[in-house]
Amino acid sequence: METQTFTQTIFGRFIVTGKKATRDGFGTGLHALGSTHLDVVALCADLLGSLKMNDFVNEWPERFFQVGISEANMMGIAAGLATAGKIPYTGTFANFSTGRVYDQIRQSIAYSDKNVKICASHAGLTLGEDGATHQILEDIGLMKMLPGMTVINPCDANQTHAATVAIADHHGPVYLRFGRPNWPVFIPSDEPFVIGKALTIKRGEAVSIFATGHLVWQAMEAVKTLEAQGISCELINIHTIKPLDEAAIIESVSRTGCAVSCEEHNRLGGLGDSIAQTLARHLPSPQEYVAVDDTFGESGKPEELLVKYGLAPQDIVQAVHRAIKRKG
Amino acid sequence: METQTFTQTIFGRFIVTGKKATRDGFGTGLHALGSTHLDVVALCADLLGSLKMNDFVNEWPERFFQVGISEANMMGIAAGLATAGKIPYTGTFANFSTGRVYDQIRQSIAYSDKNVKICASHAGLTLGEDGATHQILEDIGLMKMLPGMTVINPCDANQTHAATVAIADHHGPVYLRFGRPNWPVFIPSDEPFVIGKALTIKRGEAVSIFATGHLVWQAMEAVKTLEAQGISCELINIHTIKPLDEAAIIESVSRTGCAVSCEEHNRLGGLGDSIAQTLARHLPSPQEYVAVDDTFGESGKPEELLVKYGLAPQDIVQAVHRAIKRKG
Amino acid sequence: MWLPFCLSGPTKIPTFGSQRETHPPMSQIAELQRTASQVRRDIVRMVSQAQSGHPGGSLGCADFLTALYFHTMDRKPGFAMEGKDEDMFFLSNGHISPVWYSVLAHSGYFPVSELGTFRQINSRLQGHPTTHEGLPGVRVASGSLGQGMSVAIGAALSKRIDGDDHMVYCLTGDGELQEGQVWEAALFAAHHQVDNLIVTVDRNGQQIDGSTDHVMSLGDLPAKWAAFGWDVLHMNGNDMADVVHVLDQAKTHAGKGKPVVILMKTEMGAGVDFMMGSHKWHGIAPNAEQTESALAQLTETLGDY
Amino acid sequence: MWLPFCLSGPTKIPTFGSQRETHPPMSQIAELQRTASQVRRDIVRMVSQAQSGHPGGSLGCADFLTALYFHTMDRKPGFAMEGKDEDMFFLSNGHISPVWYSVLAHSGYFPVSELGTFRQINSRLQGHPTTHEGLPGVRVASGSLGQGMSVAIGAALSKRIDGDDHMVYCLTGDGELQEGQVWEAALFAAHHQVDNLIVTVDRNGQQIDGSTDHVMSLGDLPAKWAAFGWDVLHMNGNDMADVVHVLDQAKTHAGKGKPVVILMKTEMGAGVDFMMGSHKWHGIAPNAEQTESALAQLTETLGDY
Ligand SMILES: Cc1ncc(C[n+]2csc(CCOP(=O)(O)OP(=O)(O)O)c2C)c(N)n1
Ligand SMILES: Cc1ncc(C[n+]2csc(CCOP(=O)(O)OP(=O)(O)O)c2C)c(N)n1
Ligand SMILES: [Mg+2]
Ligand SMILES: [Mg+2]
Repeated sequence: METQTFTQTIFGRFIVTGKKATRDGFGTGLHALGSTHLDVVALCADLLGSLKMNDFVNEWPERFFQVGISEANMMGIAAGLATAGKIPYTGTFANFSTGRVYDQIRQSIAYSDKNVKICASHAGLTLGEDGATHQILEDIGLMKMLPGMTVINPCDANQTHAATVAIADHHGPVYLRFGRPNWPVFIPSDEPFVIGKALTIKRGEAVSIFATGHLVWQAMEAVKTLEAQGISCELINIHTIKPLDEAAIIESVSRTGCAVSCEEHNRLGGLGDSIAQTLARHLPSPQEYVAVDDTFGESGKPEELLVKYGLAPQDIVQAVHRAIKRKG
Repeated sequence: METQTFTQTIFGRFIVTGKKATRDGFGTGLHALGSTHLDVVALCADLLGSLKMNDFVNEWPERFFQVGISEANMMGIAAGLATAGKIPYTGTFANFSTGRVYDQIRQSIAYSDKNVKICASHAGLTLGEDGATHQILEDIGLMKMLPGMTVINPCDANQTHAATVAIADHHGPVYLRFGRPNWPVFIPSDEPFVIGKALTIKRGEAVSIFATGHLVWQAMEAVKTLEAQGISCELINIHTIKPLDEAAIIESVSRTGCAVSCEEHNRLGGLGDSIAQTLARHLPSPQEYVAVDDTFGESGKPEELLVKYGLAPQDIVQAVHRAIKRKG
Repeated sequence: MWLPFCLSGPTKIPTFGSQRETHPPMSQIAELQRTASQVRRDIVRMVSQAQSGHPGGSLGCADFLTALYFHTMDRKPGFAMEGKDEDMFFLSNGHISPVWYSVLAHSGYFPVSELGTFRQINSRLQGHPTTHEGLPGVRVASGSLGQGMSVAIGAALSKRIDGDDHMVYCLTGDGELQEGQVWEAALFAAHHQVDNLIVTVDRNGQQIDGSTDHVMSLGDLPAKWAAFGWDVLHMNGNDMADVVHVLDQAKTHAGKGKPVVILMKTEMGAGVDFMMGSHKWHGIAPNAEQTESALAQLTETLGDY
Repeated sequence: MWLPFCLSGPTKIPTFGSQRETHPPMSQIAELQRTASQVRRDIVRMVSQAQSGHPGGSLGCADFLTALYFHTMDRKPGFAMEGKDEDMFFLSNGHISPVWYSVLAHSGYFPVSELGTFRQINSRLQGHPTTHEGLPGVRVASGSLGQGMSVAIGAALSKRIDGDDHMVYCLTGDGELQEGQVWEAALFAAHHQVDNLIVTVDRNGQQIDGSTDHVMSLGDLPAKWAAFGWDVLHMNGNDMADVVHVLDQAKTHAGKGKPVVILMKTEMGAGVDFMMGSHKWHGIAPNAEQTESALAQLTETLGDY
């Protein structure tokens, strides 16, 4: 209740309307595409329920291909379907969507410029109890290094739905990353999703907070605390890590003078490093990282893990204090 | 001749003694280990000659395993050998040592803390004519994102030999990256290889040039030009990208005020980004990247490709000018 | 009574020939069954307590892992990562960690009480087995499917180099066989005559999205392994007498130049009536009522943790 | 005369049954042979000029690719990436790009003169085939082995959805079959009855480090494919009459619920005496003298580029 009221006041049109998993947004988005985009086909590697692909599969069984537990093969088949003009959406966990099949994506999809949408659930720590073998924290880095790949990590179910739909009309390979747990929904369902265009959640003066995925919500919670402390925060949702909205980042930091990056990812190779590169090349500024500190995750409940691995609102609050302190 | 004299004068003990491929240094290093480290075993995925592993294989055939064209399996077998106390060195091209087998390395080697040495030849553009499917420019980024992985990219045959030997006594997974073409040799053969300790090639005041792998030589050529222009350059060889010698980087940039990173790698995710992160967190400073500008490579001669993709000495010279110009 | 499991193609009745061993005494079988019953209780209680995990495959493999650790394997006291001069086991289908953890605990690798920490934060009993937290008994992480056989081969090669004539065992799922790396490993083991390796396939015919036949048929599985150069045995994995017998048998097939695979027919969820007969209990936890019902079917024999 | 190639296990003589077609007229065979001779010259000249590339496998597959493009495939004029209403071909063993480039050029996809740019900077004829530079005829990049069959399956599925009854062809190396992804694809194609797909394996018995038997034996290869549910045909890939015949035959095996594989026996380096009989010429370029000697053995039939 309190959160909602506060959010309403401070974050303009970004109002919490409930809780839903980002993967649910993928499921509804894919289902919506079924009737509007007849060339959309779907593939899954024995994880239909986890990926929430059932509605699509049930309605268009002839446009769905079950590949079993063979992710490499799935990526190749998707490339072949795309060659022949289809728009394949592949579905499996983030780990098996990226690290397991990096070379297949690299050669058969990215280098071959195939119109494949690699849709990845259970990214990051918040998949919870399955533990580190499944909690990939490197997938953003893996995919952003591929020339021509678009990398998207939406922040809630509505944004995931919108992104799922939007990428169908973008020609080229896309990596779409989402997660497992229920999570606050606060992006209006009619908010347009523009690939590569950062979404400002809130304007502010003292610091630029750049957050992606589940960490946008964590940042909103942090901003609530910080604003109560009298610190004016700018919060920008970098839903598209590649192509990066460098202009938005530079414009914001040129006003605030410091940056905090927030991501459910290894500190190395993710959004933080993309921002650090942008700033190093154009506007050197103090930057603090809120990210997993180059360790593997572990089993536990999502909220417990976010606390233990330094991705809680309180960690963002502290990072903001450090960043501001470091300003010239 | 001129180069050598100049090098002798300016770069102290770093004197060009000839040309040799870095993979040759790997071959001789592995062979040397054969008699000193009886637990060292070798594996190869149908690329013995390219990896220069023949001397080891001929002398210790019972400590060598040919796995054919099945790199994923090779990584798993190496993990099993390491479990039982062996020190496995795997050999294949850089692409098939990393992207092809990322998930296998991640789970069976890195997360399992196995003492496997992943040795990768034909990294980067300089493999030449085989073209982009083989020219991986993301392998440093791939491997550095794995917690616990040591990532090494030596600059010449002598340093590669020394690194190959040194990693046998380091417990834990290592990624050792080297290349195909003949390349100037300038590291003294008795120079100790210290994992994680940056090697200063030359002291200077106006700019800190951080280079890894083949690009160290390109940077030496650039420094020759720059010094002739009256610009005092510091050149540091970052042979170990992880763990990164952050202290050396910060100390250097704190004196020079700007950085140029040089690597045969995508601009995204490599050494440059590791340096950008270090500076962003500790000492925000102008940094210029000499790296492949987020594109795939292509077929051609190594030197032609280095020019076309912006990795020539002249590119470093220009980057240094830009960096210096951006200083406060 | 058991039947060799063979989805299509000719039914092969395994013939054991002259090396056939006599069955172990019934008392030993009964003892193993008692242990397996406790292991099944542990599985149900762990998954129920964590409200996450994979009971189906775990229950199906309870008899096999019990027999392997309490009857078949030559193990040394304590735990040494390198496994020298003892048999070694690798679990490739890491999601059935509950059954392995219970068997490991009852085998003395760590306190049985630690089973209560399964899948909780700061536990050594991770959702999928790992060496990362130092749990004794585990030699490599698994969970991402298809990797364990390769690792087991590496360990087996190491034993060969060292002149250690102990065996290496490995368990994989059947859905897991859809991963290509398994067939890379199969090719390698045959080519390099890795004959100190016994791989068991949990042939429960189920995976996450349905039956293996429905999701991605394995077709004539015995023919596949035979064509890849392996010595193929069959086992009813939920008949303790047969498990013990075929494991004994398999050892006599070792050392003959061919890797050995046991196609082990099991029932997913074996021992808990409502968990059997489908893929549904691959990876969900029972609620309180279901837990009670399940435990009512499983005798407590060694004391609950 | 040709013999089915079978390294171990029982020799299967393929029987063609009632659908056996009559052989094409000798004049057509001779015409194809003339083309293949020019293709071989092109291969030698391209690799020699670039001083890098893979002549061995290219020469071995010259007859097959010539027959495929000039006899078997139903191709439309021009080049459309999507390949609707025509047969499609995917080269999985991308290192034998020279033979494909030559056949593509002579088939009219791009000027024959462009062969002279092979492996040079700014060329569309990359060391390994790619779509990246827009070379007509190529639909996916290859070079990293083991991926092409999956891509071909995707194209075949697409044709099925679209009701397009054209065929999809794919060529792979035999060493390439050591990659697990190939067997993932094999399992999939059988399960999904992808029967508009004809895969040919270049069974030259060689790879980089030696013979496939030496490096990583493929064992009883026909048995492997059969156990994976494929319809297995055999071909002598260096006998043009047999190539044409078996390709015709293979089409009649399509549409029957099973994917079709042709195990094509070839000689690495076929057509150039000193390049035959070993793995040595897998991936090295001949020097000037060797080039001259090679070209002396290959009649110029369509004019050198
Ligand atoms: C590489 C990989 N892909 C997908 C998964 C997700 N996953 C976990 S268990 C499972 C099904 C495994 O089937 P099977 O091996 O038959 O085990 P069972 O369900 O019988 O226990 C899948 C797809 C995984 N863990 N690893
Ligand atoms: C994934 C992968 N691993 C390794 C290589 C290096 N490589 C190129 S060709 C080749 C041998 C291929 O053998 P085969 O398929 O029999 O082709 P042939 O030598 O007969 O032409 C190897 C190992 C590669 N290109 N891709
Ligand atoms: Mg199963
Ligand atoms: Mg071959």
